[in-house]
Amino acid sequence: MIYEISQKKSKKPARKVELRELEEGQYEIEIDGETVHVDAAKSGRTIYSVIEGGRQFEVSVDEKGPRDFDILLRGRLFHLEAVDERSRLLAASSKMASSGPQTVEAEMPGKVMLVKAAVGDTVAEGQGVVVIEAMKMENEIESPIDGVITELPAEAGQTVENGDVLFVVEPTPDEGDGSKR
Amino acid sequence: MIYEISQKKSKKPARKVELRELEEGQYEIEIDGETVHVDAAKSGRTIYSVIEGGRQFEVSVDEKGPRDFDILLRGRLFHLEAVDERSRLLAASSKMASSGPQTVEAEMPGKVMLVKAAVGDTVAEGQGVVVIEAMKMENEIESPIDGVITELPAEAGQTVENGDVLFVVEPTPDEGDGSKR
Amino acid sequence: MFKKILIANRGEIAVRVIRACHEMGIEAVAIYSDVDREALHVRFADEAYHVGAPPASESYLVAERIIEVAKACGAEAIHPGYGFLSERAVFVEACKEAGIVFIGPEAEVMMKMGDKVRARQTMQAAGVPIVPGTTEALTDEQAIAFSKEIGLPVMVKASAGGGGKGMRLVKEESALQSSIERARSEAMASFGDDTIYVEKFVEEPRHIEIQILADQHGNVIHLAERECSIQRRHQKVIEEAPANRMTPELREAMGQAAVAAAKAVHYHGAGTCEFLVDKNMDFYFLEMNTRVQVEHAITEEITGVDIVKAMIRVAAGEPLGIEQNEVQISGHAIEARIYAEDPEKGFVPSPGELVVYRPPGGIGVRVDSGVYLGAKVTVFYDPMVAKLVATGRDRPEAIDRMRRALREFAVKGIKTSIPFHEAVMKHPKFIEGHYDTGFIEEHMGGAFDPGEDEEAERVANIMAAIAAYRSAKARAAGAASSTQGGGASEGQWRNAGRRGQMRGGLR
Amino acid sequence: MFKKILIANRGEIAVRVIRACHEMGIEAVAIYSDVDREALHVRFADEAYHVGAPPASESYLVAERIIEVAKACGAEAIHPGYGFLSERAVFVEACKEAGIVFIGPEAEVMMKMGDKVRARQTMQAAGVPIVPGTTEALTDEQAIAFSKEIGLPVMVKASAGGGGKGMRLVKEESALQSSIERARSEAMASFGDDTIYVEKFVEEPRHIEIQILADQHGNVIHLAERECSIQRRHQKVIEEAPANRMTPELREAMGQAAVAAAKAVHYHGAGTCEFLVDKNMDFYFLEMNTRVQVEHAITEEITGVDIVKAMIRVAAGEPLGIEQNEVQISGHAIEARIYAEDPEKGFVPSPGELVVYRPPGGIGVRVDSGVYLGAKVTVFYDPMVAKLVATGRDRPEAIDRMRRALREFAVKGIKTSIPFHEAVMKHPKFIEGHYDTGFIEEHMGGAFDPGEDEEAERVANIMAAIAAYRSAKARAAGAASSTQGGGASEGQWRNAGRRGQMRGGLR
Repeated sequence: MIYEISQKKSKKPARKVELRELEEGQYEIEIDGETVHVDAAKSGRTIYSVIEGGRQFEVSVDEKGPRDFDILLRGRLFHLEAVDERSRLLAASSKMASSGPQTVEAEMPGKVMLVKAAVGDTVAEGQGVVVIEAMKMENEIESPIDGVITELPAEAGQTVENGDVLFVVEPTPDEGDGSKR
Repeated sequence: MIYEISQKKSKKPARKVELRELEEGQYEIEIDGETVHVDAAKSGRTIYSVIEGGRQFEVSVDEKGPRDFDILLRGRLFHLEAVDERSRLLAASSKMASSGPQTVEAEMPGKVMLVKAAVGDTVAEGQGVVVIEAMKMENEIESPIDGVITELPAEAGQTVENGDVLFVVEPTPDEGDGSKR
Repeated sequence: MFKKILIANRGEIAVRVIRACHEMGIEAVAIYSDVDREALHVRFADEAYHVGAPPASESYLVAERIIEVAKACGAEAIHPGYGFLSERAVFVEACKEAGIVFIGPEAEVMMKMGDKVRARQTMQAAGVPIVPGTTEALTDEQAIAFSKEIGLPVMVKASAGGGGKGMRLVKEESALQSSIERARSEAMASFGDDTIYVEKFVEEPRHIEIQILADQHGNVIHLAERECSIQRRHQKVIEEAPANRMTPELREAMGQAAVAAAKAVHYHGAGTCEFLVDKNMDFYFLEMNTRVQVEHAITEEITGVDIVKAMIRVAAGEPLGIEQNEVQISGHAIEARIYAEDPEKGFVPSPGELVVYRPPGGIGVRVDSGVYLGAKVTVFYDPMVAKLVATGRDRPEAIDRMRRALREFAVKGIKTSIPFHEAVMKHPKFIEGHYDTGFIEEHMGGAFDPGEDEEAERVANIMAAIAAYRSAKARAAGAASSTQGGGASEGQWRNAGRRGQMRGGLR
Repeated sequence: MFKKILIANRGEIAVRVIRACHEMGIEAVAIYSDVDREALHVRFADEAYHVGAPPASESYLVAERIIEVAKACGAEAIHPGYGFLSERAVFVEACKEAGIVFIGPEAEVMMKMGDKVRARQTMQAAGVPIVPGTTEALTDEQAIAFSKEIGLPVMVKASAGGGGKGMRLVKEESALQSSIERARSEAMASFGDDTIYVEKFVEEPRHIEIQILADQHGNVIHLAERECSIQRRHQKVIEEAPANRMTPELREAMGQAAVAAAKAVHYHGAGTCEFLVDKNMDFYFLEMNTRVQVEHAITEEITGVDIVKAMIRVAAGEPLGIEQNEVQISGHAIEARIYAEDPEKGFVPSPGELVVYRPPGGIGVRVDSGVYLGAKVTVFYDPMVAKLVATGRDRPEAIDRMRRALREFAVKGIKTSIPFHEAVMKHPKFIEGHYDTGFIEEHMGGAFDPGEDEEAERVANIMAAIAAYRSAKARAAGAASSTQGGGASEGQWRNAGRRGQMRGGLR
């Protein structure tokens, strides 16, 4: 899993962190072109004890949202956003298509966990329509535009392959007046 | 709810404690012929703060079993057994009948939560057969003897009245050899 | 000696007084508002009584109810702590009428010292130096004229003020009128009294105060000084004892002035004379606090005298039992007030539940706190979570120890000022020991920047990835178990319940 | 000064050394076994390395691996704490060969003082009084003959012994042979050496020890004494400083003896000379511990000297920097060792997870501990959970404070010796300060009885009813939600999973 980590209110460039879980709490991490082993232990009502290359850090992690984290160590608080690359690509592709009926496809193999709308439903841009699980991660696939669902072949429990159509959404008729919600 | 509290490894007589919950954590207690209000607060990973008649105590309660409690306060550890009167009566009545097929009846109105055996099953003395909920309390009704279930009119979800038959158990044929497990 | 004392307070100071009571074999009675039922001061008490709703005005400030509780439970005395009713002469009177000992000075003495203008007059009469300025209430015109007479800069102050409220530094003549107006309106809003006076502004001012103890038999001693110059918006943040650049001669002179002040008003109990010390080491009386101070602990650390126990003893009529020449100073102590506040956002309060609370321990570390793991910090009261006191053989060791203790202090669930204190303990100007009340403004910025730390940043980045991964995995596991668990309709229902969590899962 | 130190230990003493390192700006390297990954000493360290399986013989005692870690991470010195490798001369040699500083005395000195027989000879030669007895290894016959010569009662002791192992009090001639045999076999099992010697048994013996500090430049000072007479099975349980009934003359004499002993062997580092003091206040050298003691904290409290930091400084070759006449004693300190053990069951260890852990705080209270809420106490290591130290202006205040602190100390998940300590602090003989090493056996029984408390008993009875009610209600609520939640089959499946909980619901 590759994450792009950016620091809020900072001009620093985003940093790429590649993560592979070896076992519970043990990770192989690639950062700044280096591959390191990270042992992140946490039990009960405590904060993380992180050991990396022998260095030990006590780290407090506060989840502010599914990808927003406040991380405190050594008296420094970092407001970080962690976006996984897959999500970023998906988001980018859904942004690209911007007029006419939008067909949303699966970007990688996975399983449909949940279908949150039905054909004929009006949906808003950014509203979740289908939830797909891939690589142990749950991703909510959102409508790229305000509109009405016209096709919805995805079914809960179904396995999807790369490129399978998840749903199609037609722009709302009144979109021309420029006053979206 | 009336409890009889006895102190293990002590010759002191059991003490009767009558309890009525007023609201979460607030109780009206009758003990030693006196009625008092008890405020037993507990949140998170803490121990109880108990206020009774203005007196405040920090009390650690360890549940060793559904009616066995180790209670520590002011440097004194009490090993207490709390038996609710209803259970005591039920236990006594099931003990009284001691030979031949045993009919087990509901001792008070309640609802059958769970049936844990079926007709034809071999059960041991003390094995739970039916679970009944009455007065917010769950009571497991056990077989009074080693034997085989011959009747089992109780059904999950069913409401029972005082005296309704829950199940009948027939003694195991070889009980005559006196070598009960 | 008393058998039972009611503590008319909450938080760390209530806990502090309960500790003193228990060490003396006295039963401690706590009072609590609705939100404090499970507070530490209740948990530590022998008796605890509910006194009202969360706002202090409906609980901890309701004098009649508190006195009623004290009478009903048979408490012979009331310790007011600091804040709340501790400096309200009417409460002292009410206690007296109810036949309950107020642990502090007489109402009359409190009134004399509580009003800043009267206190200055009293002190001047006792020969204690005061900052050049008026000692009487002034009209706007008088205040402006007097300011011009003694020369700017001046401080415009509210007579009834305290805690920085109703106080204005005026550097230019053009700002005089508006500053006076604002000081008056603040004072009216906060204290219901818009009387003001004007003082010469002291340059490179340091806030140094003398702790005194007095019994009812005329014995008065002082326990040396504390330096409280690290202030933010006129609120003390870090204190130390002894003061920097203190000489035995100056300590002797200031101590004698404080003792004289206390004797002048026949004071008994614990009290503090606050002074300004200027760049020439000249000192001026500011005001007297007729109660235990937040920062009393650092004096206890360097003198070995338990100030709260002494307060109780003298209130019971016992003699002090300690002479001035028995007061020995050894070592150096620093206190850091740990607030539930967000140093990044201009120190706004940060209430919440303490999901992690691991105070530091070991050699030379004392923590006075009213919280514990699982406790909730509410918006109703002072946001101070803990007083962290580090004591060493000398000042450098005390600083090293404070730095170590701050590092150990783990809190999660609320934001705290711990990172701010860490930054102060590393600041060259603080380490040097040469600072004045302008320290925070000059050196720590409005907010503050703890500086770069490449290694910490790298680990934070790694942890962000791990946290995001774990979070997504936990959500996936939750979803997996729900689709496994039951039929479609139930799955739907459950997922609906979890929707909040998933929101924004992928945009 | 060193930049990085490895601590070859775990638990509270590892935390203690890390604190000293951090206060000195030195990076601390922790080592840990499988079960200690989340231990406090790891959490506080700058670096941490895994060294093996839970049994100490496979981790904390594997000298080669630990030295390897130290070399690999660039640690310049190793602090051994107490126990484990702290008194193993071979480890000291191995450190030297690896070019790493061992924080403690030379291997040669350790061997000389570590062997009790050699230590006694050395001390005798230096003019330090020793208990009448042999100073050489004895055969059974020699031991019996000598015992008859000096007269019973005698102590039969293992030369390599420590911690009460391989030690026997013999009061009658008939028991001599069997006691010698048992002492030998215990010594062989524990230390791999069955050498024994015999000593006169001292009447009303008190265990008083002198703390010394020595640098590599020939400076040796002592930090006065500690009394460690409260022992259970020859293990110290409560210590205090200064000792009861101590006179300045006796302190001077014992201190000089300890300093002479250290000088005789060119000792450097921290060390402790243990003495027996009899009813006539005559003292006899027992043994020297060539490491930091568990109870060093009480000496730090009354002298203000940080012993662990001093150890590090002198190991780095720095001079002590403190003269004998600068050592001032002020106040009184008591240490209670809080063990994870069940006082009701003859003090058997009580491992488990700390589901509640709220150590006491405030004035005069110091807690040195290696645990935190959520930490697990395992069966692999010493069951000491925390050292609780209370310091007061005088002994009565220290006792009052200890009593108060014990009351505040909340632990749940394991049984602890806290109630035992509370009983000792209330015992008239302890309060009087007139006791000897027989105190626990004579006054506290094998187990102990905290005495009746009607009010506590009443509340316990009420709480038992409330707990039973809440427990049954929680089970009922669980059952209700499951029947509501899904179909019959799922309900069945879920209930099966909860069966363990319900077992015995009604018999």
